[in-house]
Amino acid sequence: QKSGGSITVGQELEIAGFDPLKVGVYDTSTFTAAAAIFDTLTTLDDKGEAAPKLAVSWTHSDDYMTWTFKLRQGVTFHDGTPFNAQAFKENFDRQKDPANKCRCAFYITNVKEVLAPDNDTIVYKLTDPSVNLPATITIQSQNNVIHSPTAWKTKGDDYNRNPVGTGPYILKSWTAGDRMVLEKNPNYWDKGRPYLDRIVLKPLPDAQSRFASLQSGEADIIWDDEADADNILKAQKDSKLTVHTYKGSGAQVYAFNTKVAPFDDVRVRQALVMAIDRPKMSQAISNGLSRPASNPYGDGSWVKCKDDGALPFDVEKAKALIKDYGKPVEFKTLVTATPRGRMVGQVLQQFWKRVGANMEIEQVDQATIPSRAFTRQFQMTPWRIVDLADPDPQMYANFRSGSPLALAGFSNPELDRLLDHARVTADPGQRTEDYCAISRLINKEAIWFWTFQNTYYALSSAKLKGFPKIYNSVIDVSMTWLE
Amino acid sequence: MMQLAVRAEPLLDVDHLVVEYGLGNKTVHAVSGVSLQVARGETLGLVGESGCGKSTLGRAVLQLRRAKSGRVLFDGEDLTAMEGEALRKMRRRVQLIFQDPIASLNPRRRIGDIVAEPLIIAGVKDAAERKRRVHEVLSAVGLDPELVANRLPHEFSGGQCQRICIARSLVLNPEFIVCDEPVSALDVSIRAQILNLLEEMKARFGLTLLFIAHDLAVVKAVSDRVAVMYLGRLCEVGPSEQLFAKPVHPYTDLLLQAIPVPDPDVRPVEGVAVGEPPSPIAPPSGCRFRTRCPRADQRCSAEIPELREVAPGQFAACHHPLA
Amino acid sequence: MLNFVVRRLLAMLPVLLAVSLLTFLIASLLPGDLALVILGDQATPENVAALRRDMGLDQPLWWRYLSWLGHVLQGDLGRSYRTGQTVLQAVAERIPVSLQLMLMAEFIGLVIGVPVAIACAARAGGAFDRFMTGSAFAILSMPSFLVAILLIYLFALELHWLPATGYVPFTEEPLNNLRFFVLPALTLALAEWPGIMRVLRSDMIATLQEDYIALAKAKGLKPARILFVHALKPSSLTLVTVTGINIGRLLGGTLIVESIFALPGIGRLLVGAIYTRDLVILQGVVLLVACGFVIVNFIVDMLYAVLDPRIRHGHA
Amino acid sequence: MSTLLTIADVVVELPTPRGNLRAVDHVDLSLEAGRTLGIVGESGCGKTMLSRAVLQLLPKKAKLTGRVMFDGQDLARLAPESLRRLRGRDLAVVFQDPMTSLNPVLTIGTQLMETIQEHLELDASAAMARSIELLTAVGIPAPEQRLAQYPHQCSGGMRQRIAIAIALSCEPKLLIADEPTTALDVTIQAQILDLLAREQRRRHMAMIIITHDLGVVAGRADEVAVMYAGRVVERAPTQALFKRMHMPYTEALLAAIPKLDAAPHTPLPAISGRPPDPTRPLRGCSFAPRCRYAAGRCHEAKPALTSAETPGHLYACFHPIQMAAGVDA
Amino acid sequence: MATLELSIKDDATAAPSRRKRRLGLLFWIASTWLVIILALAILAPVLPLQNPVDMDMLERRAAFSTEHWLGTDGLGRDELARLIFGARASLTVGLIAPMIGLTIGGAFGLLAGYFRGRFETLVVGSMDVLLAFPPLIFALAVTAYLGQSVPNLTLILGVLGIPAFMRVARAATLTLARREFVIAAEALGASHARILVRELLPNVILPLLAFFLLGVAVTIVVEGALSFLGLGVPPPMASWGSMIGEGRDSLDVAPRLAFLPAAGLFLTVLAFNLVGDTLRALTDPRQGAL
Ligand SMILES: Nc1ncnc2c1ncn2[C@@H]1O[C@H](COP(=O)(O)OP(=O)(O)OP(=O)(O)O)[C@@H](O)[C@H]1O
Ligand SMILES: Nc1ncnc2c1ncn2[C@@H]1O[C@H](COP(=O)(O)OP(=O)(O)OP(=O)(O)O)[C@@H](O)[C@H]1O
Ligand SMILES: [Mg+2]
Ligand SMILES: [Mg+2]
Repeated sequence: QKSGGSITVGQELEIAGFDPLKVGVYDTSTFTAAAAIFDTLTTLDDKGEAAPKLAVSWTHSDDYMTWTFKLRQGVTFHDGTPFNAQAFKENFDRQKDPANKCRCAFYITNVKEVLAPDNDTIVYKLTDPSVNLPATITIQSQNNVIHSPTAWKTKGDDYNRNPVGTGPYILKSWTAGDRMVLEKNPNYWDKGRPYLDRIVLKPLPDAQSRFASLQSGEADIIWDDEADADNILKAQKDSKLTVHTYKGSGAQVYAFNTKVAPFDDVRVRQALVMAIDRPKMSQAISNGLSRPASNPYGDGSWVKCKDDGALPFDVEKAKALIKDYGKPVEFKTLVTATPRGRMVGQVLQQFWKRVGANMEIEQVDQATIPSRAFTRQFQMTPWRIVDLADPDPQMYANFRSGSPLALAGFSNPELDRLLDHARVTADPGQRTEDYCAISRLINKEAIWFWTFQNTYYALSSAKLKGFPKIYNSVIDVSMTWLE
Repeated sequence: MMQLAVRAEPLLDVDHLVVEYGLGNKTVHAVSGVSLQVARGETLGLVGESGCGKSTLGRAVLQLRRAKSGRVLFDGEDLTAMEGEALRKMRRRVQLIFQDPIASLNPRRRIGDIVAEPLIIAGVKDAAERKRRVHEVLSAVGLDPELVANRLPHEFSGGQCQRICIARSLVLNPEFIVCDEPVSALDVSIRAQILNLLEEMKARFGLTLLFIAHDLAVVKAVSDRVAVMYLGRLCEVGPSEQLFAKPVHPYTDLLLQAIPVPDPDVRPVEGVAVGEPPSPIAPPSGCRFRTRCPRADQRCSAEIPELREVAPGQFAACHHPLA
Repeated sequence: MLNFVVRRLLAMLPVLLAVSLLTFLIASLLPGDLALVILGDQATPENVAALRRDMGLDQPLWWRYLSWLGHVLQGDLGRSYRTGQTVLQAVAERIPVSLQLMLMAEFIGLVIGVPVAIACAARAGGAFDRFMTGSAFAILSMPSFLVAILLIYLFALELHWLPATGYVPFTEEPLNNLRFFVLPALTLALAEWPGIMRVLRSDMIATLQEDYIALAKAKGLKPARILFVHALKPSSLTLVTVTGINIGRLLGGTLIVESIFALPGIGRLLVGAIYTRDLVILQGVVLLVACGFVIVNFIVDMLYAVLDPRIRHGHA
Repeated sequence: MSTLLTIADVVVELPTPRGNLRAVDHVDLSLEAGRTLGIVGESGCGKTMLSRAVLQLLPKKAKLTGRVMFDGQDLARLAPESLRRLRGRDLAVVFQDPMTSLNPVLTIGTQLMETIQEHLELDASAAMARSIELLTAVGIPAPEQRLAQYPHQCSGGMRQRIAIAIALSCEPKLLIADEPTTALDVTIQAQILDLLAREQRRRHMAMIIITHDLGVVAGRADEVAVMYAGRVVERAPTQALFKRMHMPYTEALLAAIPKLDAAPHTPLPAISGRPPDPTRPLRGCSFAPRCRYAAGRCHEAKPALTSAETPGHLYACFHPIQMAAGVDA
Repeated sequence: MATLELSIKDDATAAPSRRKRRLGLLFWIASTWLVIILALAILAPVLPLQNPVDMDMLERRAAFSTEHWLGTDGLGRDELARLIFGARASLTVGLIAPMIGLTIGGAFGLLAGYFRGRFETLVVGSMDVLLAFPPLIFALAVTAYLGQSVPNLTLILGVLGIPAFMRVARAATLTLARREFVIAAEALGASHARILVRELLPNVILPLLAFFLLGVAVTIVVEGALSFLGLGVPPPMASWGSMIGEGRDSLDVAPRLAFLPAAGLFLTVLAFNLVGDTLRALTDPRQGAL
């Protein structure tokens, strides 16, 4: 570990801000900044187990409905405000307060309230049991990072772009759309850390020029994804560069709207799923980098199924199903208006054309997809199951009947039962059982399907060391150093 | 209203015509109270320096430029009061020929169409009839209809284009033609051809002409009477021979002296012409010619001279007429 | 002259008003209910209705427009719901970049286009003229997103002369700032100069036929003086118009170049605002950009007067 | 007196889409210092091309053969730089249209002073003083104010005076005035012609006046050359020419001009037809198709310039007119 | 009658013979290229080409071969077929969009230049509004609202081109409307409509057409830029612009994927303008005159 120096991080997106009341949810670029400016209660260690951060220890009730965390003492926010249970509670209440109408509140619906019985203890009261809470709150998201209450109160509207946390770096300056400069926090509670004096975050929206910036040394580490496979392969061959990958859990997925034709017929859904040759598709879109997915959990998850019920790739069977259906299969798929979205869309279109289904690509901007999805104005929409430590939050939201996120509009008592059961069960073996059964059911009904597992990429200069695993899809550079 | 020398009932009677142009916030006094009459069958020549308002007067007669005040009586009817269809009907009887023959023909239309255009506008539906008329006038102006009709204007010389323009103006059998400097843009040799042609057409079709030019010799060659214009006003009107032989207005005299004579024995008189015409935006008070007039005095700047009969049929607007 | 200026300024008001109305209409026609976008996954019909009421989205369109206009007239362009920035702050942050990019691009475009045009016009139809006309088309056929990456490959990765991406404010590091702007400005300029060259060349050719050029030659003036003093000025009216329109267009930002070179300009701000349905920013910025355009137009008119004394003295 | 300008066997050809156009066809002329030559002819007969040939200002694609000796140098073979030094200083020109021959965007002062400074190596204030002097000489009131004005602020006559001032600015040896008054009114025309004549006498320069109006040259030129279809068809001292024309074309040209002393409505003896297409030269005399004396030989061969009995009188005709001029008109 | 000897016959010699102007080799090469490209674009569906959207996912960016003459693109589609079908899309948009600008902008420019006054102020003002509005925002908003399709794209590009055509038409009309042949028509009592259609239009249309040709080039390139932003022709349809955009990602691996369509674009644009210049010179009445 060497102290000093400065790095530049090339990000994909522009950061809108940090105040959850304003921005609602953080995106991947914001995660990176948040990981440096803020701390969370817990973090994930090398093995993917929850480890202390601002919380030093924790216990839970038997029913997993109550979790108690002991907080680290002597920690202050960058503005000098002391970090304590009261501060944490204020953070939580602010998000939860219905008057604030925070989009972020959706992700904490399972938390009834947070109590602060004394200065260094907080208690989570949950509505449903959660066996893995300390791991699920490690992601540096809008809900989990802890802001200085004084700061948001005094700064008002300006707080969004002047965040104050307890993290290893302090926001020094920020030019909209350009650079965010983070300076080392000299009073960081973890003595000796961080190592770098300065981190500069820059949005570099274009993948080609982002990679060029890495090559030319303007950036030390950049965000990347499989769509940029050519550059990833190039970086692998380049001794001056390092490719960081992390095989996360979750997958890239698609939801059928089973309420509208032709997807109200299971034969059509099955046929379309069976028509997809994932290895070939991976070859086409990412030079084989993408890992085919057959269930929503992925190799990175602790849920490992012997039988996930995946439908086989079978063109003939698919054709037969379509033929059996009798009517022409024509539909539209929402696709993000990005090179990657277009490419994937065209490949799927190609597979489906081969089995006699006509898909039309409807390009929409990123912001439109959620609102189209929530209002069910789609026939087929792409979605994403992100890499979280526990499958429950996303599985429950995506598949439980009545959930606003149950995009397929499919309701099945058995599925509901399994979902309810899995979330209150503590035994990992039993939960695996449940989740595999859920996977089999979804695969059989083909209400959603999965294309590829999540793999996260960051490309850096070989001199950059100490880069951790890309847990939760967060590129966390806060503890790196330069050699 | 003073009656000018008109032998018969005038076909055209221009009465105190005033035409102005707006130029930003300034006003160009192009024609300031001009009265003249043209008798049926007569050619009235109108001369004057560039910018004195000759074209403006011509266009105002045809209502292409609406007058600010004054009247234009054509065959007893007031054109200035006419609108729309009535005016359009009247336009068949009054035609216009321009200075630049090439510019007055649409470069992208065939001669046959150009000459037939007035007939179409006048509502002659019968194509054969139109063709007959076109052939007739084209032959009349000395062009071979067969050869000409299918060509474009640029294939013709200036003189030929002017013939075509004349043909176009004749095709509706008009009674009156305003010729706005029809020969100024033409060569000496061609000029004579066109002047002769106009004379011939006049006789043949019984036309009445208002002939505008800046060349006194040209005007004299074709006009029965001549009107001399200076800066929006008339200076002198009279029968051609009389006016040229005995000019009364100092400006007419100046014009006559300034003409170069093609005879080396006549030494040009040096220093006759003085100064340049003032701007029509701010014309001089009183007599407009006074700034260049050797005879000007106090009275000329105070009082606008009226046209007075100085000799039988000859009128001049001058406080100090010659002789 | 003052009269002229005032009249021109007054004539711009309706344009601005129409732009504001158009922006407002377009913004409200965009699919994706703002309330839904803000509430996201949390949207329940009640929530949405409440938020719509709070934001005044349930009011009729004309009412919303008038109230927005009322605020604008009082100098309040509003605040982004997402970043909390006011429109003026957002624009103040971005406009220096777009302005600089635009100025440098036009400058380089003119520096390439004008001499080439003059050289071509001086020997119209000659080898150089034909070659440059052809090259102009070749460059015109290369979209800026291709040119940009080629320039990056050449100047940043191969030659290491210039940085590939990035930006520092001029006030902080003037020299570095210029280095950052060279490639993006060049990318834009390469797309600009063929147009500049074409209009100036044809106007120059026309001017060089004029009698007064023949007279200038007959006066024994040096060829350079004839081209640059006698011919260039009267030929540059169309050029000024074209440059004005280009500048107006570039004021609205050039999303592609800004994205590729990671410049924080107006283009990215605007498109970001559209994608996140940040209508306050969208409307405000479009209105300000339109003001910029109108001002540029005004300057163009003034330049006409400077270039051509006939216009200055009202002899149109 | 010495010969200042000799034009020997000059041919100017212009390539056009319709074929080679011979604008000037084997022209020989000469002019002595301080004398005035008038060149007369119809539009398109090559007057301007001939003057441009002297100035070496022909269109780029034009081809010039023959010699143009000016002050002992062959202009056609002079290096561009020496030519440039010569133009404006020894060789000046006034164009036809004062509206277009002054640069609309430069002040009158600039346009005057640049010539003076280019050739006389005067400093700005001296050049300015000389400009004012020149403007006064050509009869422009309040010259100091005029210097700061633009051409459009002056009337046509004024502009032509300024153009003349520019031409006179370096005391040229030869002034070529290409239809200097065609675009002007009669009264202004008289003024300008007077001005030119006065300045010529005063500065003792040679002058070529190009015009299509025989009236203009009659009183002001020492010698007249009549051009037709690119050729000089008659050339004589002015007096001699008007006394006795040999070439039917010259006569017809004179006759076609309306006379002030003729009665109204007298038919004019017009020349029929129009000049031949210069891209399709005729084998015989170019005027033959329009000539009333033309006979067989005229259509077969081109008549050469031959001397008449009066000294210095040359004409190109097989059937010269025998009677005295004027009788016919 | 002595003066009326002139008949056209003795002038026949002087009249220009029917044009036999040489068009030049370049003109012929250019028109041949255009004919070929247009024919290919029109006939693309019936030509023995491979399907431009069929992917051979294991044969990505294949080199030239007898099966794929120009190799395959990033998704294993036949490059030749895509180039030809791309020509179809690019030329459709590239020709129709400027036509919209030409008709609407041309009509407004003509009317504004002829009638002047309030109407002109209104038209010029509206065009300023259109120019002042950032074009990309316009494109984004319209696609978001109307959806993404070739007709909508054409509409957007067409509307964006209107101000330029309006300017050209208006400038030409302003000078023409003062010409004497227009006054002559007026003096004959021709109606406004007649003057506009018969006298002005034939003269205004030529500068408009010349500008149209430049418009074709610009439109094709702009369509590419919009494709790059996801606003161009909807995939899997190919257009030259979108192909350049896709090829850009693999510039160092397979540069031809970007440069082949760019070359096609360049040659076509150049050919259009060469032909246009020649045709303009041919139909210019002044050229033939003495
Ligand atoms: N459309 C116009 N707008 C403003 N002023 C004009 C317009 N037309 C003519 N004028 C001005 O009106 C005055 C008279 O012009 P007009 O054309 O009638 O003169 P003219 O005697 O025909 O001259 P010319 O001999 O040059 O044809 C001139 O000063 C001229 O500048
Ligand atoms: N730039 C040119 N290109 C081709 N032909 C030309 C050019 N300039 C003039 N001509 C032709 O050359 C011939 C001689 O023209 P020139 O200008 O010398 O005639 P001009 O006697 O001066 O006529 P004008 O009295 O009209 O000025 C004409 O036939 C003319 O059409
Ligand atoms: Mg006139
Ligand atoms: Mg000439």
